[in-house]
Amino acid sequence: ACNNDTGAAADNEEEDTASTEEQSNTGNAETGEAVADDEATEVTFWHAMGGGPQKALEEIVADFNEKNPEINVVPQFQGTYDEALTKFRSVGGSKDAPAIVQTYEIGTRYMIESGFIEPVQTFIDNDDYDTSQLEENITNYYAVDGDMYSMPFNSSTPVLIYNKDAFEEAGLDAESAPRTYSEIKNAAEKLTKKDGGNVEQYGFSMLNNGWFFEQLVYTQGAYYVNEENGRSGDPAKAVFNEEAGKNVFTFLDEMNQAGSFGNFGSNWDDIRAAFQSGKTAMYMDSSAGVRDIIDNSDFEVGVAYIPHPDDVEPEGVAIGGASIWMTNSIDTEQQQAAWEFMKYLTTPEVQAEWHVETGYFAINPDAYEEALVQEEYEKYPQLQVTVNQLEDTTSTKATQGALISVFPESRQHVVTALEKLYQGTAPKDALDEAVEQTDRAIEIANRSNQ
Amino acid sequence: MRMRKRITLYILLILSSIILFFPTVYALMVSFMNGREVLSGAVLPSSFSLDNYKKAFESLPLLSYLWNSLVISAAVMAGQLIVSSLAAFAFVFIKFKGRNALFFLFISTMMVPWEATMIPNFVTIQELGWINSYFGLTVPFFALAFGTFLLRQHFKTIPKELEEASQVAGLSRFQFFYKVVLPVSKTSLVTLGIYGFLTTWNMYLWPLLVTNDETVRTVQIALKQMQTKEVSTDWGVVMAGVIIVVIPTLLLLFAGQKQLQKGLTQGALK
Amino acid sequence: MKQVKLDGLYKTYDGTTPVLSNVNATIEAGEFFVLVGPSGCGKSTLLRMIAGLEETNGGAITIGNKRADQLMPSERDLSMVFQNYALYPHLTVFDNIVFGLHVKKVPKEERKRRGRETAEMLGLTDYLKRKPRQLSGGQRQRVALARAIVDESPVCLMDEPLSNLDAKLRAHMRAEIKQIQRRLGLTIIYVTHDQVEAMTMGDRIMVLNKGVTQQIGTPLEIYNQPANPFVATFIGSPPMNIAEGEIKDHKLFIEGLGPIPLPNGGAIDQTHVYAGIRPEAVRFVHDPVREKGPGLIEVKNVEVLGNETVLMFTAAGRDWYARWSGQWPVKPGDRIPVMIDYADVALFDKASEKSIKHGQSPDVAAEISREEVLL
Amino acid sequence: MKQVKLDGLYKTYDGTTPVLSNVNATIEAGEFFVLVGPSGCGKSTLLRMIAGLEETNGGAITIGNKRADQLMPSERDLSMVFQNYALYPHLTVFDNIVFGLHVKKVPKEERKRRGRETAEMLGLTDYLKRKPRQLSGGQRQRVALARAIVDESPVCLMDEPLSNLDAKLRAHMRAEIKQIQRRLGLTIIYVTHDQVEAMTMGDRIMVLNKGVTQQIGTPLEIYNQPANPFVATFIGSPPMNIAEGEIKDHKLFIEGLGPIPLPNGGAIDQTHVYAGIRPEAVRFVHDPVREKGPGLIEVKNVEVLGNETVLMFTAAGRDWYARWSGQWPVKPGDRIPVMIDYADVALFDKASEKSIKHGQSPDVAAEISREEVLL
Amino acid sequence: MNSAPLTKESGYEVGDLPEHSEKAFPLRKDFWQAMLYLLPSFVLFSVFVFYPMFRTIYLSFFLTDYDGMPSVFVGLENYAYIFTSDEFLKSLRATILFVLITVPAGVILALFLALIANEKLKGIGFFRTIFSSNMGMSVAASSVIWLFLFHPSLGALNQMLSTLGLSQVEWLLDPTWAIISVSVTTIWMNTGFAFLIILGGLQNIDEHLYENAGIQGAGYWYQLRRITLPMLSPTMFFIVTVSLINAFQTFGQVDILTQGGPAESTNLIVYSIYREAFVNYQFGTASAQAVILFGCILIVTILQFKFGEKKVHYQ
Ligand SMILES: Nc1ncnc2c1ncn2[C@@H]1O[C@H](COP(=O)(O)OP(=O)(O)OP(=O)(O)O)[C@@H](O)[C@H]1O
Ligand SMILES: Nc1ncnc2c1ncn2[C@@H]1O[C@H](COP(=O)(O)OP(=O)(O)OP(=O)(O)O)[C@@H](O)[C@H]1O
Ligand SMILES: [Mg+2]
Ligand SMILES: [Mg+2]
Repeated sequence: ACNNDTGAAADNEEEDTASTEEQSNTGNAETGEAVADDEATEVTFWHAMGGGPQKALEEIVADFNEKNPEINVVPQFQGTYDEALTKFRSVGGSKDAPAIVQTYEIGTRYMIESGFIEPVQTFIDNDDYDTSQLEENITNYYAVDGDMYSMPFNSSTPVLIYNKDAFEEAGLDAESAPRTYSEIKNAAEKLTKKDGGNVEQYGFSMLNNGWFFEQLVYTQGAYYVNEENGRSGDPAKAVFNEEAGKNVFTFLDEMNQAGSFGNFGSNWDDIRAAFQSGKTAMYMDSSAGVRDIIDNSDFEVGVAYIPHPDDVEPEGVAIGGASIWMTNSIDTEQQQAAWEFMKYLTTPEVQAEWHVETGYFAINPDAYEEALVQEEYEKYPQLQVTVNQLEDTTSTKATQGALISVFPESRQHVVTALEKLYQGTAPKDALDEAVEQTDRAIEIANRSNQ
Repeated sequence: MRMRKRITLYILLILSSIILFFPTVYALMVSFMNGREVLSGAVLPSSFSLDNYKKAFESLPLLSYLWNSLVISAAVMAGQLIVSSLAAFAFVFIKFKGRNALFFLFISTMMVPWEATMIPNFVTIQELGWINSYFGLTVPFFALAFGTFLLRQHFKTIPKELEEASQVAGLSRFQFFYKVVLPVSKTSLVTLGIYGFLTTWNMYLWPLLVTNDETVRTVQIALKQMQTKEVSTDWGVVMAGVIIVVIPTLLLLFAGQKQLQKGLTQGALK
Repeated sequence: MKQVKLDGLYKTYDGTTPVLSNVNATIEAGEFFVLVGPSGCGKSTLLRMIAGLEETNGGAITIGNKRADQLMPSERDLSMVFQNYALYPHLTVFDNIVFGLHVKKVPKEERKRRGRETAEMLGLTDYLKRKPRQLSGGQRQRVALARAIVDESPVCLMDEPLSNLDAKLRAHMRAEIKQIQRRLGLTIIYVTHDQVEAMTMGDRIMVLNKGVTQQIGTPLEIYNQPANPFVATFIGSPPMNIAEGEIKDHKLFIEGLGPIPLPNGGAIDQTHVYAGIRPEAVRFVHDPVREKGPGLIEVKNVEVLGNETVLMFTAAGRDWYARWSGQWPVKPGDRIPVMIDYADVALFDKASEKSIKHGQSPDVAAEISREEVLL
Repeated sequence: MKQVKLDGLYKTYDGTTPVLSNVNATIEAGEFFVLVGPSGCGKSTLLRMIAGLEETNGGAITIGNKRADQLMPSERDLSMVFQNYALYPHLTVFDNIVFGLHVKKVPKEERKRRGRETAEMLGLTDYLKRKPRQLSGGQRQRVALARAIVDESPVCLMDEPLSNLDAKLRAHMRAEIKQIQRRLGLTIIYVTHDQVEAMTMGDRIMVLNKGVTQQIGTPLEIYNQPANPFVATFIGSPPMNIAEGEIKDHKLFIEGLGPIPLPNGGAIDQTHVYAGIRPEAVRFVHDPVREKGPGLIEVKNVEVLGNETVLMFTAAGRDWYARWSGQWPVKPGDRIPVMIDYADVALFDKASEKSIKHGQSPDVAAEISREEVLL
Repeated sequence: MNSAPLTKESGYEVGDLPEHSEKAFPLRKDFWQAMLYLLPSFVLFSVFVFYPMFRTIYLSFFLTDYDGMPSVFVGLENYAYIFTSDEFLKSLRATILFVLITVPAGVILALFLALIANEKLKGIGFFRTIFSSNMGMSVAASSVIWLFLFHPSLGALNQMLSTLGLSQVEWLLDPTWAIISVSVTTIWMNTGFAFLIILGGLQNIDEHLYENAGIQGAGYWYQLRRITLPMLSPTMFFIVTVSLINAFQTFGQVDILTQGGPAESTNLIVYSIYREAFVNYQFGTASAQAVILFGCILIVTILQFKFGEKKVHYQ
């Protein structure tokens, strides 16, 4: 535990020991404290936040516990989103289930259908909680048929990041970033520097991750799956191989053919390293990573909206990240305590802290007015761009994001399609295959979960 | 040994060491770098500051994680040594019907991918109430076909004469096992011990599944906890973590090495 | 003190060739029983069967009064010196020695004492802390011996336990083993290739050949009254000279030698025989003119052994030996007059190889009476 | 045909205790050189150093005319029979035998021929397809021997190569080895504990004790003129009887025996000596009244060896032996008149242990002239 | 006479002649004694391997719902599907390729290291520790390190190549190179262990055999071929078998280095199973894949035991 929350961490440890007697074998809880702890309602919180965000999260929890002595939230790291979800699937509905579980955005449909969770809408209604104070473009994602199933927590969107120094060197205007596909292509062309066979600097790059592809589709107002992105019913077919998807693939393919597109694989850190070391001049990243990039680059970093085809009016971006869910196999008392904690998380102060510490959006826009945030923006004016992009988003079924249960699998197929594209497969073939496989996954899921 | 052979050997040894050890050294170097250096592709850090190590220790209760890892690894190691050597002994020194078939059945357990059995096993552990306890982390690994196989191969090279001499001396089978077979097989036992310890030490997914909080969690989880995806990972800290985690295992290897160095069965008979 | 009884033992390794067949012997309690025979004749196999290390393919073994062939080796209560030592490589010399005592839960103090005593006796005191691989061959063999002796099991099997020791040490060991055996009344079955060991240590000797018992008897019986040419040539070094002979006209004819006259009344039914003459019975003729039955031999090879000389010559197409005391100044090629007394000749039936007549035992009783010896 | 020269060899295993010190010897090309000494005296170590298996801690080894101590074993061009055989467990007997030929790229046909011939010679023909595990001890030893012989390397080291064979086979092997050695002109360094082997095979013998050379000489030199009491007692079986003695009044006094008169002119400077008498020189007195210098001994132990008898008695507080031809009907407790001729006595200086006077060699020349022997 | 001792020597006798010295024991008693020694393993295997394995086989005939419970019985459909699925066939091919690269290369490398580290030299303990040190690196840690080394632009490997004036390699981005890169990482991670095992095996060989061979003039390579390898055969047999099995089950490094990409070129079966089960939550197909993988390994292992162990010389 870090210096300023050592006490809290120690508390957590002991409280947990006391509450899970049946498995406890450490037996080091001190009696005095244990009595006090017995009165506090325990809320286990499974999360997937490692590194810096974990630290920020634990500080917030510690503050909450201090302010609410009757509640004791215990944050427990459970690995990556996939791992956490796997584990939750195994214990869901049992006494081993936590009170709160954090799940990535694409697990939303699965969570809703799992039967292990309690929609937060119940508490919103009971409590007359005003959801309108939250960022609409975020809540939209987690609202299904108007009901909020989970509480948004860490949210991010993709942005275009570019090397201003390189722009100037290439004779481009560093202050007005390219926006349309042809602008990007032109800029990329100019930014590409070759030294014999080896490319020293690519013009444009994109992480091989389905998320960016989805965003490029959504911003064209197009859907990922039918039934209006799965928002108006159970989707049966993927549609991302239609016009919009093809646009994206063709866009990437053309640059790749031209040699101005740099492929740096599917690893977040790889592509960032490439950018920071000048191997690529533009790339798409998560808004949550922006500040670290600025910190770690020794050139001027520009942040801009994501690209769109020349003839399409961009609708903005859909949210990424994760939300937190209330489970249904715990006491109502615990649920209530969990709800208290969720509410606490949405307060502007907390969100300001969270936003500044991690780079994730504040789900409560009021947070942006906090002095803490304002100071940060002065230091990193680029951060403002990420917020603006989200706020500028037109809320449609497209930018709400797709809602399918087999999203993780589908993303893999998209990644494979991208990789094949870069290896020379025709855009249409690559896309069609991914769609076909997604369709099959949806079909199997539907068959097996009647 | 002649000079030329000696020099050739040293050259080979040193070259191999450099190639093999480079990644580890590189990790050590990275552990001294700050984020910017790491991502700029430097090989040598600008300064050997211990900041990353401090951060690694600050951000997580590494010591308690290390302790857990130690306890669990040692327990698994002991369990495996006992269970595997008993089984291997039976396969080599007791003749019974169906011995080969049974041995193959044992071997077949190695072919079952662990990933395929993980969920049912998780459920089993859950039903045993062993979630978040040392039991859940250790007991499933006590039986090890691999270890049985390894020891069987070694036991088979033990000269028959030793068994005979022991029988004549009046040793019971079990006495022969622990008074002769085990001491004579020290090399293999040490190897297996190291293997058991390290694989347990390096386990990640299973401990993550069956533990909920830091009371019994292991260092590998801590390592993973230092990494992030959307937000930049602080590689310097991660590598510092890697180094911290690797040091105990290297020490173990070194100690085991000393044991292994004493080649044993030579000159056993005449 | 236990009797060991072997009853029609049969053994084969490959299912067809017998390694031992129909071995019968009763080794009395407290007896020192020596097993000799050519290399590969089945001596070790027999010991290993008695110890229970090889299964018997037929016959029965009784130890004490208990049928033993189905017992585990550890239940037979015996100790063994292995031909190849089989020391425990991981234990020190001392621990190797007391290993069996440990098993028998002998108290620590006694274990120490007995271990030290035995080591002392075998000259191993300086090496107690070493591991077997740091010992010389003879030292290892002594450890193996110590391990068997210290046990004081009523039955002890020893497979060539002294083969790697020098003559002096070997003589010492012979005496020690005999003494322990007498003191503790051990039943010892002892395999050796050493004639001296066989002759001096054994109460009885059993001669094996190709897994078949040739003769069982006291050392002097075996030496003086060998049952067949095999035994005759196997015991005694250099071996008894053997050749085909013919008995005609009251004379024994052996090719290459002059006829040997039979004494009066010494008629023999068979005409075709094997004649055996011990090398010491091929006597030098001091005065060839006066003495009877001289023959002339051409020396092929001479071995001067210090206190005796062995000459090799050819008779009946075979190598024959003569052995005389002292160092003789003879060279290959020399021709020497010798004589053979019919009384010294052993005769075996040519067909059955059974003994017909024993050679006169080279005892000095003929020359010197017991009374004359004692003062 | 290669000479082997050892020059001030020194060896220690633990850095302090020397196992060999200052060993010097020149083994001539084609010589049969025998190495004897008590168990653990360093014989195997010396062979292993010559072979290059142990490093030398001092001194030099020259093989042929080449300094060898820095050469690898494979460059020394020699063959070796190991005391513990060191057979390849994974190869058949035949493959074990021809392993070296394989290495030397001898053509297949020749390999086969030579392998078979050697196996034939050592009586291994029936076992060629077996693995070492399936052989008896003696058979294994013969495989080890065959492996060294078949190589025909100019220098051959043999570490007790016949210790596990029976007397008959051993005699046969002795002859075979000598014959091969002569035919191929091999230089052989041969370790043995067998007196007969040492006396009959060796051109010269080297006696080692505790790593120190005691004497080098022909077998008869060693036997007849031992350099010190150690050699005197080590060679000859039973060993030479040794006791402290005092020379006074022209007589040699040994406790427990009657005084032995010195002949005229046999004056000796020293008074305190070790006196050594070979067991065969302790002669039985046929007619105690007539013969001079009789003593009376009390027999402690009797060993009848077939063609000779060894009596043990006590003199000067030590075990003494008398060895007489034939089987004597003597029993422990008997008292027997004996005499010792001063001519047979060897004397050693008590302080330096150096030889003062050799015993008369038991050659028969005194009695029987060479002319008399030859016809 | 000839055949009987020979089969006995082959070691893996399946009920031919009784091994001598063992049959002296009453067999029935032996059986129960053996069971006693095997009991702990048995209980644990039953609970943690056999039971899950049967469950896996069972599940392979079903579609599973969100809880991973079997919901629709589909018979062999899962099998039919994966065998017609391009993806699975690709991953099967990748797995086989991966096994063919890593097993021989890894074993030979480890053998080489063990051989040079088995010499009696000053400071050899240091080298031995270095050679076995990769054992101490967890899959996650080593993969992360290699990820850096393979980095397309910054990785030490590519930097080295450019210093040498060679064109850079897209280690993890080019499908052909990716499998090689993953293999290299795997070999690196596994050599430490194989090295230790082989070194142990080498040290068990009686030194006298080398001494004798040396005297007979056998050079290094000859000794290696005729003594070391045959005497090492039990160890090599073990390490090859285990490497085969492990190679078939490689997972961690793929997860971190390539996530099965690019273009599924490194989508080894276990990774594919993992993804199918833990990300896609298709236990049915995952189980079917696991069963097929099990079958593959089983066949390879049986072949290995049948033909491989024949060449093994136990003492
Ligand atoms: N590896 C070793 N380490 C320490 N001491 C040893 C080692 N090998 C032998 N020795 C000691 O060195 C001495 C000489 O041993 P060596 O084997 O040369 O004796 P040896 O003359 O061949 O005896 P033997 O006739 O019993 O075979 C012995 O005392 C032995 O204990
Ligand atoms: N495991 C085995 N398999 C097959 N044959 C064997 C086996 N062990 C021994 N033999 C054979 O059985 C015969 C008897 O062997 P044994 O060891 O009893 O001989 P031995 O009399 O002790 O000979 P030595 O004096 O040479 O030690 C030999 O011919 C030997 O080759
Ligand atoms: Mg034998
Ligand atoms: Mg020796």
